[in-house]
Amino acid sequence: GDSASVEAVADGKRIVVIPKGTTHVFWRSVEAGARDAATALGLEMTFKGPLRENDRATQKQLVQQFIGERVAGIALAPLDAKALVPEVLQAKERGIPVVIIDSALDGTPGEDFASFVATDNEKSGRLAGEEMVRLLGGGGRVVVLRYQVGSASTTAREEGFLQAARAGGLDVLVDNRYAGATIGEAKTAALNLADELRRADGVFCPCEPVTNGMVLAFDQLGLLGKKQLVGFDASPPLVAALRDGKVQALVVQNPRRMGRLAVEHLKALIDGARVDTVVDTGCVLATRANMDRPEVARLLR
Amino acid sequence: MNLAKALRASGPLLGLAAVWGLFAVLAPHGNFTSWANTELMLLQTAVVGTAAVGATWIIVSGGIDLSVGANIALSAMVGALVLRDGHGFWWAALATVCTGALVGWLIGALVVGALPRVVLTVGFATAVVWAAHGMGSLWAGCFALACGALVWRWSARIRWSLPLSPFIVTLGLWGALRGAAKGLGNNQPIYPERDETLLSLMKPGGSLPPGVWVLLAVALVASLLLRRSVFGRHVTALGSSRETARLCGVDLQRTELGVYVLACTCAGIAALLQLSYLSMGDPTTGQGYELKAIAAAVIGGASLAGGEGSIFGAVLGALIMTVVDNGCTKLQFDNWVQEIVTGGIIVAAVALDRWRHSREVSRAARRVP
Amino acid sequence: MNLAKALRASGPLLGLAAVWGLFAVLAPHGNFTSWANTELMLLQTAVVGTAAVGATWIIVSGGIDLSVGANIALSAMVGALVLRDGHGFWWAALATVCTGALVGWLIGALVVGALPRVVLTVGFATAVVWAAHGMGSLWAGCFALACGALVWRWSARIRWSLPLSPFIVTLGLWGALRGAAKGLGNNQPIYPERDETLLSLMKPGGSLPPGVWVLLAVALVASLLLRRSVFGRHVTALGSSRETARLCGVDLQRTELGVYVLACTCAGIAALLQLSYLSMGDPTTGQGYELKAIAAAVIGGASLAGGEGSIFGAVLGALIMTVVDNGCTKLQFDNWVQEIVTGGIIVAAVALDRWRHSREVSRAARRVP
Amino acid sequence: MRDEPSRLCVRALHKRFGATQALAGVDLDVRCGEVHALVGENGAGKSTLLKALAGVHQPDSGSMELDGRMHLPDGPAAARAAGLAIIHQELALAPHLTIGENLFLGREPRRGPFVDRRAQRAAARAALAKAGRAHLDPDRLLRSLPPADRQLVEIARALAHHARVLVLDEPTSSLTEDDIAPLLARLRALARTGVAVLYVSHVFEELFAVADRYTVLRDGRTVASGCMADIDHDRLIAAMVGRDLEQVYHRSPATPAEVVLELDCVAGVRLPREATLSVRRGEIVGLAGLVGAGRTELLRCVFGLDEVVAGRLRVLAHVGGRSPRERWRQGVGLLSEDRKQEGLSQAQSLADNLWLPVLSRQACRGVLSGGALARSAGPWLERLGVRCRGAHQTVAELSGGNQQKVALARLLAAGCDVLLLDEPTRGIDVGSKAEIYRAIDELAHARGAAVLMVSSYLPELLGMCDRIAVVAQGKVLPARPAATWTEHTLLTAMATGREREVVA
Ligand SMILES: Nc1ncnc2c1ncn2[C@@H]1O[C@H](COP(=O)(O)OP(=O)(O)OP(=O)(O)O)[C@@H](O)[C@H]1O
Ligand SMILES: Nc1ncnc2c1ncn2[C@@H]1O[C@H](COP(=O)(O)OP(=O)(O)OP(=O)(O)O)[C@@H](O)[C@H]1O
Ligand SMILES: [Mg+2]
Ligand SMILES: [Mg+2]
Repeated sequence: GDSASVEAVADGKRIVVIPKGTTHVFWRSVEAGARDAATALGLEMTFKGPLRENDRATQKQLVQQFIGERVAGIALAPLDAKALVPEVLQAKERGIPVVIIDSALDGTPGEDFASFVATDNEKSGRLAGEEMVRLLGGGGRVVVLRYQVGSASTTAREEGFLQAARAGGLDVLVDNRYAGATIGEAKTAALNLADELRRADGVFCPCEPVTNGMVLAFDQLGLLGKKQLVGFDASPPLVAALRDGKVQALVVQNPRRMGRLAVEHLKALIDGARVDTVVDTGCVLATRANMDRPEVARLLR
Repeated sequence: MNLAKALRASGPLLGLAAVWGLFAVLAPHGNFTSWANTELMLLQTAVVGTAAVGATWIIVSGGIDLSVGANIALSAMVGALVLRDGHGFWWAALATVCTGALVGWLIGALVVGALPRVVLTVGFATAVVWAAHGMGSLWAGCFALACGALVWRWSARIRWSLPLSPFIVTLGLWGALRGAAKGLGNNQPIYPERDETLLSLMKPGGSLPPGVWVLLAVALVASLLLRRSVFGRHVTALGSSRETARLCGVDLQRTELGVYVLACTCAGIAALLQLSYLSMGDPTTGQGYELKAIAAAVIGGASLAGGEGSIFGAVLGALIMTVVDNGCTKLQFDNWVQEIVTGGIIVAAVALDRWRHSREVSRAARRVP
Repeated sequence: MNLAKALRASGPLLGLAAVWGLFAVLAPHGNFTSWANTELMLLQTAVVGTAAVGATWIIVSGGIDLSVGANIALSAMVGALVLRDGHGFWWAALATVCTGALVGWLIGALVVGALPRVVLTVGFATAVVWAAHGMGSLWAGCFALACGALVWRWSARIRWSLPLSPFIVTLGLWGALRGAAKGLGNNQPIYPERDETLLSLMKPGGSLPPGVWVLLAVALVASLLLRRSVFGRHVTALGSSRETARLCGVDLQRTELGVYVLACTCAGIAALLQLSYLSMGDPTTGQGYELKAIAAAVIGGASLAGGEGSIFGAVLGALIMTVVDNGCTKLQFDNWVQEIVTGGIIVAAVALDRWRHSREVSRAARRVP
Repeated sequence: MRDEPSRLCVRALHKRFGATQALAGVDLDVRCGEVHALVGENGAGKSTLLKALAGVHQPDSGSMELDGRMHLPDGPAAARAAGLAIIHQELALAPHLTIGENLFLGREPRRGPFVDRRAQRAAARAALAKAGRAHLDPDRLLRSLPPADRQLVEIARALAHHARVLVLDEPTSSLTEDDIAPLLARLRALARTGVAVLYVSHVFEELFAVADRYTVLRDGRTVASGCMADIDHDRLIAAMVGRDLEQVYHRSPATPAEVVLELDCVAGVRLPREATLSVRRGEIVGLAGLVGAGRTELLRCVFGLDEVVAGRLRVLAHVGGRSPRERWRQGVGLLSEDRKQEGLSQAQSLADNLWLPVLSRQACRGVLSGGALARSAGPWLERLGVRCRGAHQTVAELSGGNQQKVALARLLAAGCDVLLLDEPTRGIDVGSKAEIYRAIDELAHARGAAVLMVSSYLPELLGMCDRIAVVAQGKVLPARPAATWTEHTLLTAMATGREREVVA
């Protein structure tokens, strides 16, 4: 209620978590982790992303507004490495601790902002690439269906994958197509690549909607299980697909941990303690073989 | 006379042939012309094509609908919800199409000026859904629908009317319906159980997928209604000159409401196809479909001033855009090149049509002594 | 008479007061009413507000521009490119605004029917850029501009004209310009060096940020021009009755071309503000701004039928939308609730305006004996 | 006749629109200082000729000379620069601009890039005064004006031009006597200063009052020209129509039956204020009144287009206010005075327009066919002599008078029992008028329809109606048999709004 929020502000207990968007499963898990931690630590948490996915301008507006409201701390998944720098510096000036999550921001963690809690995207891309090399036995043709123009984290994954794939001797058939923001667009983009997909031996998708769209397209083209498909992130249909052998591997991040750590860091910073400046929340390669192991199964839920 | 008419109707067909021929020549090795690829393109046209049929009706009536993308997302979410709750394909299909039609009623009622009645009805129905949502989404929805209908009937005595421009109404709903779609799924897609009937709608197979037949059937019925029924002629008159239609005893309110319900029923059917295409309800789907549907209608010969438009032209217009997307991929153009080419082709298609139109008129002039 | 006029102009102001008051009451503790927050809201209105000024001109002339979002993205990318190449703020600002104006010329030329000349000119200029891009982007651009201008002049003898509807032209450019923006940055944002002048434009500080002053200045000049200049009156006549304007000897082509150039210059200025706001060129920015700008103009009292519109009304309309966004965040609404509320408020604001209008008319009618 | 030099000289002008040959060899001489009447049937090509002069249309062949120099304007601006001012048949005004701005659109007094508003306002006042509307505020928005004032604004625009040639295409079609007489005087005065005036009208009284010479067009050709003094009414008509016209007004004996339209103290939102009137089957009742008296509003109230706020209204057996839709079903039809906006759907075909009110009757098991609609529309168009290529032609391509006939044909085709006619012969030529009068007469007196007819042309009312009622300031005075009225008593009643003085 209202009076509670006043007190929270007065006590320096209100923190905000600003994701890149709100409609992907990934951010849902970040929110869940953050909320658990906030409840445990007695903080009041607001979770608010830009209205339109991938809109730098509205994300900046949000950050500015929360700085204006003098919240006690901000956890931010920046849509852009540079665009949000001024806001983060402004928060620092006002004495509001900022924890950057998920994607990098220009500047030095520990100096320009308090800490950086994220998956190492390039590394996770390489992980996927190495798995693909393994699946294809060191030779073959692959297709990369990119996510969206200008999205830094997925670009890093795509580059990581390409590096590892080329190093492993794979042929890259297509790497200049972008899927678009939604599953529907991804499916259509994938279907338009039908011939390339048929010629390819393996396919990489850098995030959940693309992977989901690719599974749907494979289903339609009758390619499910015939090609090696390495995707990213977990959602119920993808986990089912992994179990059925329709997807060979999923690189799964640890969004709950990311959210939890972000909030714990903020609490520590509000209390004046010190925190690790860079934390890799890690990622795991989930396959049919290991998906029931508790440490993997936890991430797939 | 009939030859001239046929020629005029064939405008978009010529455009399609031109674009298709171009890509067939440029991409000879990408089996662009294969049956499998053709089938794929038809399949990918089904959703936007069906929406474009509705858009054409609205444009002929002199209106516009900017909310069709959001409407598709919302209707598909409702269908996915009903499916997830285990009511089976037919209930889900009904719910999807009905949601589309309901949105049409909402737009139409706001456009004709029944704002107070709409606020009452929607407010009441929302409250009922809220109170009754323990019954399960389908039954709560049906119950709310019944109660809403009662309130709507009862409130007919409220005579205060405030007509709004459809551009504004649907611009508002463009955001609001998408918000509702996101809220319905709690910001997440809804993943129903796998349903074979649903999936088979949009699955390419031996012959044409059922989704394409649905598109053709919708287009045929809509076209017949528009040209041959009294309602259709009234809609054309409305778009051609509102004042004249009123003087001639066309019931403007009922006709306009009818147009939006009918057109948004098409959007509901498109939503069903989209649900089948994605096999899930995605609240972010269909962004930009509103402009695609309008572009298809206009490429097909509709005039945004109202009174003019061809249903099959609109379907061909939608197909042209699919062909461009597909062909650009076959040619391995970069995405940005594809966007430029698509934009150029929209302008070129319309320019071609206008040019043919003007030529035809001057030729007709020369033919007569 | 003047009182009635003032009342009519104050419509959007009343709407703004209503929305602002609502949030001030609902969110008493979120320092919604503080000066810092007000400044923030003004700042966040600057981009869309400036674009809405241009949109109002176009709507008054009876046209529409669906490409303003893409135009902002493209112009900001050009500015970022020039800045990155080290030409400093002023060249970058000039390049940004000029790109906007050039897009306006493109739209206007296509609308008035100079398609063949446009194809020639743009084709030639593109070829020049291609050949000369070793000179560095700025000089290559200037060179291409000069060559393009020559071709345009020279091709004036091509009399073949094919007018197109602005809806279609800008729908095509909606995709094409965004594609160009993406291509310009090779699918990535352009990050120029940090430039203090640029950043200071949109930095909240002691008094109002310069960006807000820019908006006010643009609005003032545009409003004066629209109401008081011969050109502005011709634009209104064009939107009010095209046939009349033609019969009275208004040069339709020049006026229409002028409107689009002028309005898109506003879009160019908006792009400069957006460039300053983001401190980089983002090819995906500005999505949906076209509809926001139109909504702002309509909330501000413009009629999409043409002939009517208020520049300051449009700015207030843009401000209303910012206030809603800001207030919803203060109230900790979910995104989806915010989308529904925003949509509802667009409809409500226009409904309020129409209602006030109709009341005023009927009051005036009663006054006459 | 004075032998003034020829100012405007047209030779063998041809113009074709699609399949229609609108002008097929027009010759015309207009001298300095004369008022020249241009007459012809509907669709004879008068407006087209004027539009060619004004640079709106480019002629296909032939020559035009102005003061001995080639006159080939490539647009309206060029024609105006050459010293030609025109008033178009369909008004050309911008509703969102003020009166002053409309008057000077395209040639505003400037101060740099800005409009010199003070100068414009002053000039506008002067121009309005010339047209007899000195009391209109130049800053008023044009859309708030009633049709008559709009037409006068258009006239004022032409008068303010200081043109060498002034061209008027049916300038008086929405004006009443009060405004017409001063206008004609003004035209005579202008001519005396050396301006050449070309005047198009279907009202012969005006032509004989104002014109020096005439030219007759038939089927796009000049068929006669000469001095007005050398010709009379009947010979002019004969030249126009190509045959003799025995009688303009038809009036068979009336046998009024039961009352089918009854108004009892009906009031609308603004006008009428108090309307009591009854119309019987088999009679024609006329409504006379000044512009703005509320005749149009009265008909609109009856038809359900405007709201009735007080009083009782009975049509046939139906009581109370109803919608246009129900009125058509009850067998009531309205002909609007504003055919461009409201009367006809310009972009649709003649058949579509004709059948719109009764479409469902044309449907065969709910299915309509375009061909059948056009076929069944043919006879109705023929009956009123509409000059067109066929029922599939779009309305916008027809001449003004022929459009009016289509609107009338609609009422006949719908088989209405009660006809509400608002200025039924506006813009219709003399020959066609006779046919229309005969059609109305037959409908009322032979087939037993009730006709309520509004007209600003008093001879028409006196010639056609069985009874006439005067509307003044929203009130309807009791209707009296037409034979008891004269033009003079009607005018007095219209102006004073009192009946007693008329009787006295
Ligand atoms: N834009 C057009 N397109 C096609 N036909 C046209 C056009 N304008 C005029 N016409 C045709 O040209 C002929 C002459 O028309 P015009 O308007 O000059 O007649 P008019 O003498 O002015 O008749 P009225 O007395 O009814 O005004 C008519 O048959 C008309 O149908
Ligand atoms: N002073 C006014 N302000 C606004 N609208 C007006 C005014 N006077 C008339 N009108 C509108 O103009 C239209 C026609 O007006 P007009 O003066 O011709 O009325 P009328 O007397 O009914 O017609 P008629 O010319 O047949 O007598 C009507 O719709 C009326 O509402
Ligand atoms: Mg005429
Ligand atoms: Mg009248």
